[in-house]
Amino acid sequence: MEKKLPFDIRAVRLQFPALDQLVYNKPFVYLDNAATTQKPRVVIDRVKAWYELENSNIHRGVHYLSQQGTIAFENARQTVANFINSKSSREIIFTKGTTDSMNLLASSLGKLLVKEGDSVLVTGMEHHSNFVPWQQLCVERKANFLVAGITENGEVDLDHYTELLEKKPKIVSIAHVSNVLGTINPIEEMIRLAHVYDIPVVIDGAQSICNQKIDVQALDCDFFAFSGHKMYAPMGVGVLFGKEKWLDAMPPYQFGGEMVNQVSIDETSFNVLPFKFEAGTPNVSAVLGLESAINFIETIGNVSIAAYKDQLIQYALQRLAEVKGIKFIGNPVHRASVISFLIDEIHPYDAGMIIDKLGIAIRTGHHCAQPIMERFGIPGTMRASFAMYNTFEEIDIFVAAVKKAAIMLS
Amino acid sequence: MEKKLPFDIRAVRLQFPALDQLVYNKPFVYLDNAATTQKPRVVIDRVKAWYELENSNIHRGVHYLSQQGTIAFENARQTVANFINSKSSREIIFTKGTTDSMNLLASSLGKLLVKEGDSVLVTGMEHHSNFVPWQQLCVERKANFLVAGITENGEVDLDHYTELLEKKPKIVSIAHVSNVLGTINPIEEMIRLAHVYDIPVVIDGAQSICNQKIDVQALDCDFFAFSGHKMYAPMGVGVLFGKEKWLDAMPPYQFGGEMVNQVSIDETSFNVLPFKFEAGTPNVSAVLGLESAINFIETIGNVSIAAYKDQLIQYALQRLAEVKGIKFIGNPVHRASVISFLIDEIHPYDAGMIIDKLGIAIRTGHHCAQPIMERFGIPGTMRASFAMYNTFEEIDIFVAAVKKAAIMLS
Amino acid sequence: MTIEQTQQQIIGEFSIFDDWMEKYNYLIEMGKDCPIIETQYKTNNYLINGCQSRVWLHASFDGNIVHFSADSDAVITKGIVNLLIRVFSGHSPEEILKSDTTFLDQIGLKEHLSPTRSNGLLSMVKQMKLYAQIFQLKANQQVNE
Amino acid sequence: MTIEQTQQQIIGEFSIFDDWMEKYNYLIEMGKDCPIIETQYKTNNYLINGCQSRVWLHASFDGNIVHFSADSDAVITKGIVNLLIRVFSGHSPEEILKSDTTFLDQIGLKEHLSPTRSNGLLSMVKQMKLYAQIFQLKANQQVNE
Ligand SMILES: Cc1ncc(COP(=O)(O)O)c(C=O)c1O
Ligand SMILES: Cc1ncc(COP(=O)(O)O)c(C=O)c1O
Repeated sequence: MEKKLPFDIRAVRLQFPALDQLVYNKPFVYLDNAATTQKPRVVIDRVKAWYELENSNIHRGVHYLSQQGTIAFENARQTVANFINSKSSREIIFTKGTTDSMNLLASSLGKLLVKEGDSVLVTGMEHHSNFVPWQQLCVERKANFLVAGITENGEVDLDHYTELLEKKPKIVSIAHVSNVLGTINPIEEMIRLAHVYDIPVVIDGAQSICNQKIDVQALDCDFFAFSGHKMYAPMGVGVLFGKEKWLDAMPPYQFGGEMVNQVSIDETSFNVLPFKFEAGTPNVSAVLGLESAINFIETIGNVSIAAYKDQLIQYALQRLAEVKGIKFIGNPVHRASVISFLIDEIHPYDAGMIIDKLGIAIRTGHHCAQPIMERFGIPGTMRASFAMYNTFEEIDIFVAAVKKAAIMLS
Repeated sequence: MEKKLPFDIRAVRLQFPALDQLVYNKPFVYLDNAATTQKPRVVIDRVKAWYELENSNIHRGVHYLSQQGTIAFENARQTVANFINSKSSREIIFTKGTTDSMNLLASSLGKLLVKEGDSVLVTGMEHHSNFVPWQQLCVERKANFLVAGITENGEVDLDHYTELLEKKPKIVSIAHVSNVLGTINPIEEMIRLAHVYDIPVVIDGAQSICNQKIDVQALDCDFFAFSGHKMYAPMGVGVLFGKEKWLDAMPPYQFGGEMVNQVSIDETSFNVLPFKFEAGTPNVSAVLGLESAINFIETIGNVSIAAYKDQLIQYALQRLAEVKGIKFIGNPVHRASVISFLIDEIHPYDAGMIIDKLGIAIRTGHHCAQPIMERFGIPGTMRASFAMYNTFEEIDIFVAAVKKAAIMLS
Repeated sequence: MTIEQTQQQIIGEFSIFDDWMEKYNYLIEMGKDCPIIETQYKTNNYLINGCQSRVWLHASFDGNIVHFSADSDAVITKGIVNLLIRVFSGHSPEEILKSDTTFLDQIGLKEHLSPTRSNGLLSMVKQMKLYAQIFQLKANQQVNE
Repeated sequence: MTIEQTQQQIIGEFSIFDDWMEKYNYLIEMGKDCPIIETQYKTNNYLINGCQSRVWLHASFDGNIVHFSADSDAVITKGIVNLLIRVFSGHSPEEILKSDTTFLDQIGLKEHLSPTRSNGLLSMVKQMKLYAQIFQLKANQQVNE
């Protein structure tokens, strides 16, 4: 298996301590990257260094560590702003993760825009985190929950989407990349179509953030949400980008701590952006880890990573096609590093257990996206998903395991 | 300065790497523990080990690391349940922190109980995180926001509290320990009084959790919230304990991920406790770090730590009393490890800057508790707060610094 | 055969396997073989929802003996379902209530009964015990009447 | 004296201090000395809210020259306020707009102008520039009329 590689994979792998272990006495193969990625040494060290030397509660503290921590935290915010090319770090809100970001929006943007009889539009391939918050908002407000259909190939039915836009929903919220099908949605086009009616568009970028360069100004999306832990950063931090005009108009989501300006028994006024949306002691260690992850990604290069992952995906698709009875769920024209499949009548849980015993981590089940399971009339899928550190050899091991499971189970 | 110490302080200090550094070329003295505590080696190592070997997304994964991670995570939940003596780990919800816990309650318990014309009762010494969420809930619902008065000594005016209870508020939410005054509120009594009217009581335990042994069954509180980072654990994790009957009755707060059971376009059903309240990928590393912190605390012993901290407080009060013009804000009979004070007309920010330059971290300002500042007619205080690793020598250094600042500024 | 004896028998059967593959092959065979529930009971009423695989369980009681039948959509799960039925079905509520599932530990399948698996098996065992309890109550009531 | 000259003068004054204590003592002296705002302007209208200390700022313009006066409730902050007034007050809008505050770096007080300090000083500097801009606009309009 020799291919021209855009960077030194072996060197990159060495940066990820978790990859270098045996599972059931077999070399560990990690293909559950859409669930969470492993962390490079620099990220782990950054978190450690914070707790060993720098730890303090930031903002409002006059003492040295608190000042230094505040500066580091706000620098990290700027790093995130640059990473996705947002105009200002005021547009960057730190949250717990994508789910937290989406709930913030459903609550706060929902309060601002959605009234009885209005509607909200999502697609049929959303992760529950970008589906249920909007659905429940609609239930609460007696609004209509519109769901754009999905084609047999696993792409958004753009005709249906356009049709639903004519109902002038107050908010559109769509996944950039499906965590089940791997589909890269044509969000530039979808945003443009929604903006014809001046509808704000929320992008769930959980799966796209480490698959391609994101430029929120070029996309012209109104909001963009992602999780640190899916882009080589620590758990417990996510980002919500929002255009300043929206964030300014929106009411706060949670109350307490830094987000407060003046409090008296009778009334309370709130802080400016971005603090208005950050209640409570922030997870500084995770934010600094996220900054390290961004630097790590940028050192290798977004474009190189995307190119390499594309090679992996093409190779995996080609090798998996050898498996008798395999059926890919979703055959999108543009696919990011996720492949879902089934083999004949084999239950994905059965196959998953056997593949696990061979030291390989894939995910089985509905991947928190039951509507798309319903769409395809299946209980779940097997899903392999790739990161910058995966190799062609690992795909070979994985395909051999799939074949073995298929034989055992049929 | 020789006192009989309940444990080996020098040995304990060695466990905290952040304490062993110079700030402005002076030995670092950390007295900002009410804002956040430093972390012992075992906690830092636990987080590191997670990312180096164990990292994966838990729940629902069939593969080895995901299974092991899930077991570790649920064991940690049981550790927390035991730590505060709750009946079942189903009553333990992991949140981002106390602020997140309080916002969850104000939203979810608020939806369940508070209607137009109802009322909610807090005290005048609450942190904004246990004040503003309830205040804003009342604004939204057109409910009455009742605030129990504070005496000149900095204790809750129990007569006023009892009087307000007669208005039958739907919820009572009170701090166990004031983060400004250090007051330990008589919450057993306050809970008992509220329960006469069957009113559920929420306890903000952010400042008490590492000051004394908490037994939620003995207290009979309905909810108890705290933050990991204030009890030697990592940032980014908090706990909300709730009696099962309440948590069962309450609607979910955030939607998505593990908290969902079945989703279709038309409706969604939710998972059982505790998962119902945990949307999105949890911060596993911080939860495991919290477990390590609990084990660390229990090895030294809650009672020993409390006894030692009480010695520190008594010594600090006695030494500070030497400072000419000093005025303690709050003179509660029962005080946890927090002291707030002012010196004559000196602005706390001025003093704080000078004390900082001497390598000592204290906090100045309103400590996110403006209502109590208003009560005492002051813009802010200087606040020193103590942890198990502080020493009598540090208090001497601190008092010398306060004296120096007082001289420079008067 | 008592519950204990059946368990020992199963432990014996599994003792000849050298590795997990042989064990799983055996489970798969057992899972494939048997239609162990009547179709009329393979409905939502009898469904135990695991997130990963689903289990249907039906129980009947003739006054002395409990009969279980069950099924699963995943074949390895069904293999274990089959073992559980073989062990517990055909015994009195008392016997069922005082026995446990440690035989699964001994044959190295304990992990499948972990609460983290969400394959329906743990809930199935709980449900079987619950049935036994209800039937015991019923039987006692009849005796007392 | 030009703005640049005043800044150089202040740098000279501070160059004789050996350590932060002497510097702070000097700031404290400067902070104590001067009643630098008329009480009629020490109201919420002129308040710049820092979370830690508060600053009041008033500006007037005689067509050529901007006059600033200011105060703070914290004495060290007030010392720095005093420096800023000494530097910027009494100059034309043009001069104020093209100058900067790097002299504070050079005397080792840069940190006080950090956005993390929330002492009102950074906002004060911004506000002074804003006044200068507005006055410049006014002056230009009058010329054009
Ligand atoms: C597309 C998509 N959206 C949202 C989420 C939720 O992310 P998190 O669990 O980090 O909140 C995920 C993660 O599984 C995802 O893949
Ligand atoms: C009494 C009290 N309640 C709530 C909080 C808020 O905690 P967190 O910032 O961890 O959410 C604090 C912390 O400052 C506190 O002292």
